[in-house]
Amino acid sequence: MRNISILEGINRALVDAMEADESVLILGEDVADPEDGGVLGVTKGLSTRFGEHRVRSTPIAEQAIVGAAIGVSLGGYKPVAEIMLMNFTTVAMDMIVNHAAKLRFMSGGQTNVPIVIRTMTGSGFANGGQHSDYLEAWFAHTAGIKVVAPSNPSDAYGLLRSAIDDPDPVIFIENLPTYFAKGEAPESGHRVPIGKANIVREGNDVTIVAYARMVQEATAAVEALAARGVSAELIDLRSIAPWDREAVLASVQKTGRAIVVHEAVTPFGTGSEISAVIHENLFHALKAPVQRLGAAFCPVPFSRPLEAAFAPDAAAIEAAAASLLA
Amino acid sequence: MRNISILEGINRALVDAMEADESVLILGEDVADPEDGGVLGVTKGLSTRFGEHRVRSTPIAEQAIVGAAIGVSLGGYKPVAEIMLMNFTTVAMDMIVNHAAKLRFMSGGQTNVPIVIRTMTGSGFANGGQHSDYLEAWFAHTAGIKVVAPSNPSDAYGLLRSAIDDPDPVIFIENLPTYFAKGEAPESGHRVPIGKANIVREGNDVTIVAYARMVQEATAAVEALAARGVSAELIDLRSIAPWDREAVLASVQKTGRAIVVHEAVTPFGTGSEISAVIHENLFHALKAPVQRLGAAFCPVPFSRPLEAAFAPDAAAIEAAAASLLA
Amino acid sequence: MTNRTKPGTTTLVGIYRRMALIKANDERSRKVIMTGRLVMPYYSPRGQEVIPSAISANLNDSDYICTIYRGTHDMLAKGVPLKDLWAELAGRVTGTCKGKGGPMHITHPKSGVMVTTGIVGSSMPIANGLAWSSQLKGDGRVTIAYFGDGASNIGAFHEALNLASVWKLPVVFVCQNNEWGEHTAYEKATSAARIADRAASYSMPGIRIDGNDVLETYAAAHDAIGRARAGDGPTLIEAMTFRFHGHIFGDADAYMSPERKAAAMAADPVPRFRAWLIEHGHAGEADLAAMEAEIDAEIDEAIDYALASDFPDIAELSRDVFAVEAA
Amino acid sequence: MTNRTKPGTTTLVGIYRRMALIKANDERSRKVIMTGRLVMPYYSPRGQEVIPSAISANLNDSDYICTIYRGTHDMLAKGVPLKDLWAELAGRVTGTCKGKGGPMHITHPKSGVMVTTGIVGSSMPIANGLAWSSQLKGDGRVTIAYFGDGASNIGAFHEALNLASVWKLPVVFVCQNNEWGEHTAYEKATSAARIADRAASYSMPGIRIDGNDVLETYAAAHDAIGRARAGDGPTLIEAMTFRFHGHIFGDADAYMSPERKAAAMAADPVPRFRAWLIEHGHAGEADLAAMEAEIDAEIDEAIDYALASDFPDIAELSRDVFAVEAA
Ligand SMILES: Cc1ncc(C[n+]2csc(CCOP(=O)(O)OP(=O)(O)O)c2C)c(N)n1
Ligand SMILES: Cc1ncc(C[n+]2csc(CCOP(=O)(O)OP(=O)(O)O)c2C)c(N)n1
Ligand SMILES: [Mg+2]
Ligand SMILES: [Mg+2]
Repeated sequence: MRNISILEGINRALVDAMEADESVLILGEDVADPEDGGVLGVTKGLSTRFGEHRVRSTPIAEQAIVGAAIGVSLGGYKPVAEIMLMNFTTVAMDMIVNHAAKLRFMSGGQTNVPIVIRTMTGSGFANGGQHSDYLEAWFAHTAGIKVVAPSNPSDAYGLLRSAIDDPDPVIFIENLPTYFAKGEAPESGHRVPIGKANIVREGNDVTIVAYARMVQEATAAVEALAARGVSAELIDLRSIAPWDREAVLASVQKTGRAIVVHEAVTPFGTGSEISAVIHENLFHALKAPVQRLGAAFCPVPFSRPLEAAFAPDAAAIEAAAASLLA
Repeated sequence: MRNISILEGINRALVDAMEADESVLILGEDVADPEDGGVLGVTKGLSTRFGEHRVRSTPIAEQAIVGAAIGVSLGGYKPVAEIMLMNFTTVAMDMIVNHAAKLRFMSGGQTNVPIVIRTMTGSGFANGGQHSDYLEAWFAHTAGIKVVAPSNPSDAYGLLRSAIDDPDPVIFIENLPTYFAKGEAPESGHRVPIGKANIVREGNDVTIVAYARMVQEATAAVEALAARGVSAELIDLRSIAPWDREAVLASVQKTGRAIVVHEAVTPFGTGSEISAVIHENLFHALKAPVQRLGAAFCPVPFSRPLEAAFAPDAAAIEAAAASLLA
Repeated sequence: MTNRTKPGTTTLVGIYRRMALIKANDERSRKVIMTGRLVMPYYSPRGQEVIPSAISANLNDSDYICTIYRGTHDMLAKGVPLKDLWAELAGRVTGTCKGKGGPMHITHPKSGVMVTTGIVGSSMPIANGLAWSSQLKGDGRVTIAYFGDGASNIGAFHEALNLASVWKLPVVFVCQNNEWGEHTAYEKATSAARIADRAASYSMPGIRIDGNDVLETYAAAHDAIGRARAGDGPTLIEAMTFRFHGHIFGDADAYMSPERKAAAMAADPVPRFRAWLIEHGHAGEADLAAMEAEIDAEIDEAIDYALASDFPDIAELSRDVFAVEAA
Repeated sequence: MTNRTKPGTTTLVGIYRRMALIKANDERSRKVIMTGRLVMPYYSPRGQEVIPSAISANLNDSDYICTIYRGTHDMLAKGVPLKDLWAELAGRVTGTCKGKGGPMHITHPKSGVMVTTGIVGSSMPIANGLAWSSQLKGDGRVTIAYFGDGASNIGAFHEALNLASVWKLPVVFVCQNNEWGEHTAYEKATSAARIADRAASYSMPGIRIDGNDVLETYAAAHDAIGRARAGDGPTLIEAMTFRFHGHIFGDADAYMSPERKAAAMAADPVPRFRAWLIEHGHAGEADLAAMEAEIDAEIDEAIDYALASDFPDIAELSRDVFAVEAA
């Protein structure tokens, strides 16, 4: 099967979803073709193919974007709203958290908000403190919203199709530095169920839980560990809310050791939740405390050596695993 | 010493801080006396005493409020901005998270943002889904910002004075249902250091970590447990970011058991962080896994019986402790 | 006023019925809270009856509204049934939202009440989306976004009006200018002399009307709704009115000038329009008295129904969070 | 233009020096990135030189500015030293922000550059606060908030202009209308024919000027800054200009009409003003050539200095997060 990039996987998922269902819409800054189909071309070709009534470029106004997505979904559509970078969700938090996440509950189930919010982030491109944050823990802490973060083209395709199918709001997190990472192309129509992790590699000594770009770092770490005779099991979480407790707990039951890796800062991050749940459920099976590996507790720095040291990398993951097994 | 309410404690802290330091300012919706000193009168008397140039009512525009606070602090002042309810921080997240929290770091230490954001929340007043959320975990997950949540008048006074003294931004969380709860009046000038917990009650069998209104519920639970012969240690965290690891770890080292209680929803809440850190540090000392007690994973419901069942109460805390000791 | 925008007797009496219902319902609400029969935050719309009553006379059931915490009048005028409404206020499972939303979040799609929000400014961006759905479907529906004068200073207002104009959406933005945002007077918060003037920022028609005048409000709504239905885009209507009571039940209004308030109450639009109807031969005193008695009875019945209904089961906490209940 | 607002030779030449510096610095920036000597996101201000150059001629060192990711021109015009700037762009410890902020977050209080932001719209609410501090102190300082045309559609713009007007703050809002917000054309995003017209929503003077015309820009800034200093409140200036290059370095501009772009570049304001200065006897060709050579040398020196400087220590990750470094 031919290889495609994550960016292409996303583009195809949008094309196929729009083709399959007339109610699927796209809105966001620069998303239509007169605007180049997005600053990085993720939505390229869509407005030409499906019309600018279904693929609409918007003003720079994230509250208006998410509000329009919510409203049009109440009117029966399935909009995919793009918030260019995850840090820009900060100007739309009211719409996302107080409205999109809550309308189903507050209406007693009468209305629902089947929207997808695609957003992108990640350190490594020298974009500095206001363009690179991972904020998934905020949304995961919000009842009524789902959060996914694929690490390869096929999952990107399959999770986005599932997110669009989903009757509830989903935050779909893309990673800038791996947009052009290649991988196996999915079959058209492929779905990755939300809430289902992927066991990337089986192993017996330690479980490594990661998602998004950290899966690449963890993969390298797992290979290095294998060379050292350590058999690590790598779980690509893919969905953060809800996350696949069964898969993680089954793995740690087997290995007795776990490391959770993410690019967000460590304190109060998703690693804390996963660590707490593992400890609660496998108190006696654990051979060592769960380790959390997240970014340094600071804003994302600009300077190259600082940025390089900011998020966990393969070496840090390998070292953490080695220390757990020591 | 005479008793005062939490609301009075806050009011006094503001009066004393403004009296002591001309650079202390107040801004927010309805905060000045022509507007009644706030809808609940928390800032009553201040504009009359210190002038409307120092105590300014604002338009309903939380981005403008926090932005003005940031800017005036860059100009050398120490503003205390009121965001009436914690859910309304959602319209000002950019200003709080991308700017207030980051300017010191991004400027390489040249500028700092010594602001306090006072905000109020809490279930129990039938305010429904958009007025009662505890969102402290979001801010605690943000490098560059501190978070405190007092549970009594003296701590409210002392923490607010410390927050105003602090050279960095502090979110000061008030609780609506306990505004009129009485307690010992602090001495004028009293400070509660940020990051320092309060051991409300010493005990040997189990550690209960709580903050804000949950301290009242936990206090009742501790009394009920004492009646059953269980000696519980109650820690009022007071500061959530940074939180007092030393105090919590020392206590759990002694008791071997811990429960963390908060009113925010459990998943990805502050309880997860505290649980993870306890497990990491006291893996061998723990007799049972740390228990997390938070609100039901849903928006705050309106209907009285639902709202009553939403957040943890004394009975739930007591039951959790009993189950840990079983 | 052109003939086209002059309502006939049935319409006028229908508007009055809405107004009388809102007024009676408000009076009962305050009494029910005062006597402790119900506990809820209550934002009285008393004094603002004309606006949604005259607007709704131009709307179909299938048209949408998005309103705010204060919007009981907007909901009743749009047709939310009293029983469902009261059961929600009482937090009962028979309520519009099974008791889970409460007064600030009444939702009743059958009567077109799609969103009620407690966040200042947030009705507008969502209204745009509903209007966009109508534009896509070509279903001819119009969406009304209700909001207050204070809300015209928040970012969402600006973003929403700009988008609505650029996309030419079938939405009408109705600012109920009651001169106060909580305890803060209009002038202290709002830099525009008239909110209607802000429409120019969006190349959108903007009109300030006497929102306590039925004919003027009806005509402005008729024009704006007609424009929206015809595909000619959004309108901003600033309807001047006055809030008779405190911001929220329990607020003693110390910040208001007693004279101004007394004058506004003396000009109460409800009895005024009632008298006008009789004077102009649209209705007789006896007809209206009978209508009012009927309304009172309906409210009684609704409250009884509400208070006799069950509370929702605690299991409701985990329902409606997502489509599929978490295990 | 009154005599009062007509700049003299020194001022005019000073404005040109700023413009020439910005242009040369931009050209070097693009070359340095192209040749791989530096890696950074770069938002070229080429074509927009006049605006901050003419404005800064009306400012003191102690006046404040808040600017945006594109604002290298605003910073240079306000006086950020080249070495400190380049060292920051290179991520070195000798940079304005020890390399921690980078191009989008240049801060240099000594020259009044208080905030540089990457979030559209956010320069304005913070500028208000700085202006409030001046109002409180009575220090006569003025704050300039720079932003783009696209930013005039976001909520923060609206909230900030309203507050500034209600509080009569000494702030000037300068919209650099370069006709594009990223890849989106002005008309597709903005419902007002002129952004300056939006000032009416805030009872604030609003003026659209040719931002590529030095004398017009100088005069408008002079008036607005004078009003602010005198305590007469804020002004909105919409300065028309054009962005010569893509939104960000690497953007090929496919969305732009090549003719429009060619026309704008043909009307390059920098050589145009240079010729005007000579023509009107304010400077000789040789003087300006010498000045330009001097600028080139300064830039060379700054780049060399930057690239020879050390990177910050990894320990910087835990510094400047809070006043006191966490253990
Ligand atoms: C974003 C936000 N900020 C503050 C509040 C608190 N609040 C509730 S109502 C209100 C006043 C709104 O005034 P206006 O828009 O004039 O509407 P009115 O209440 O007069 O109908 C305020 C400040 C809120 N609900 N949301
Ligand atoms: C809140 C927010 N949304 C989106 C972006 C992405 N973005 C960066 S620059 C830009 C265009 C801004 O256009 P304009 O205000 O006209 O300024 P210009 O770049 O033309 O100088 C956009 C959309 C952002 N930085 N912040
Ligand atoms: Mg009002
Ligand atoms: Mg622009």
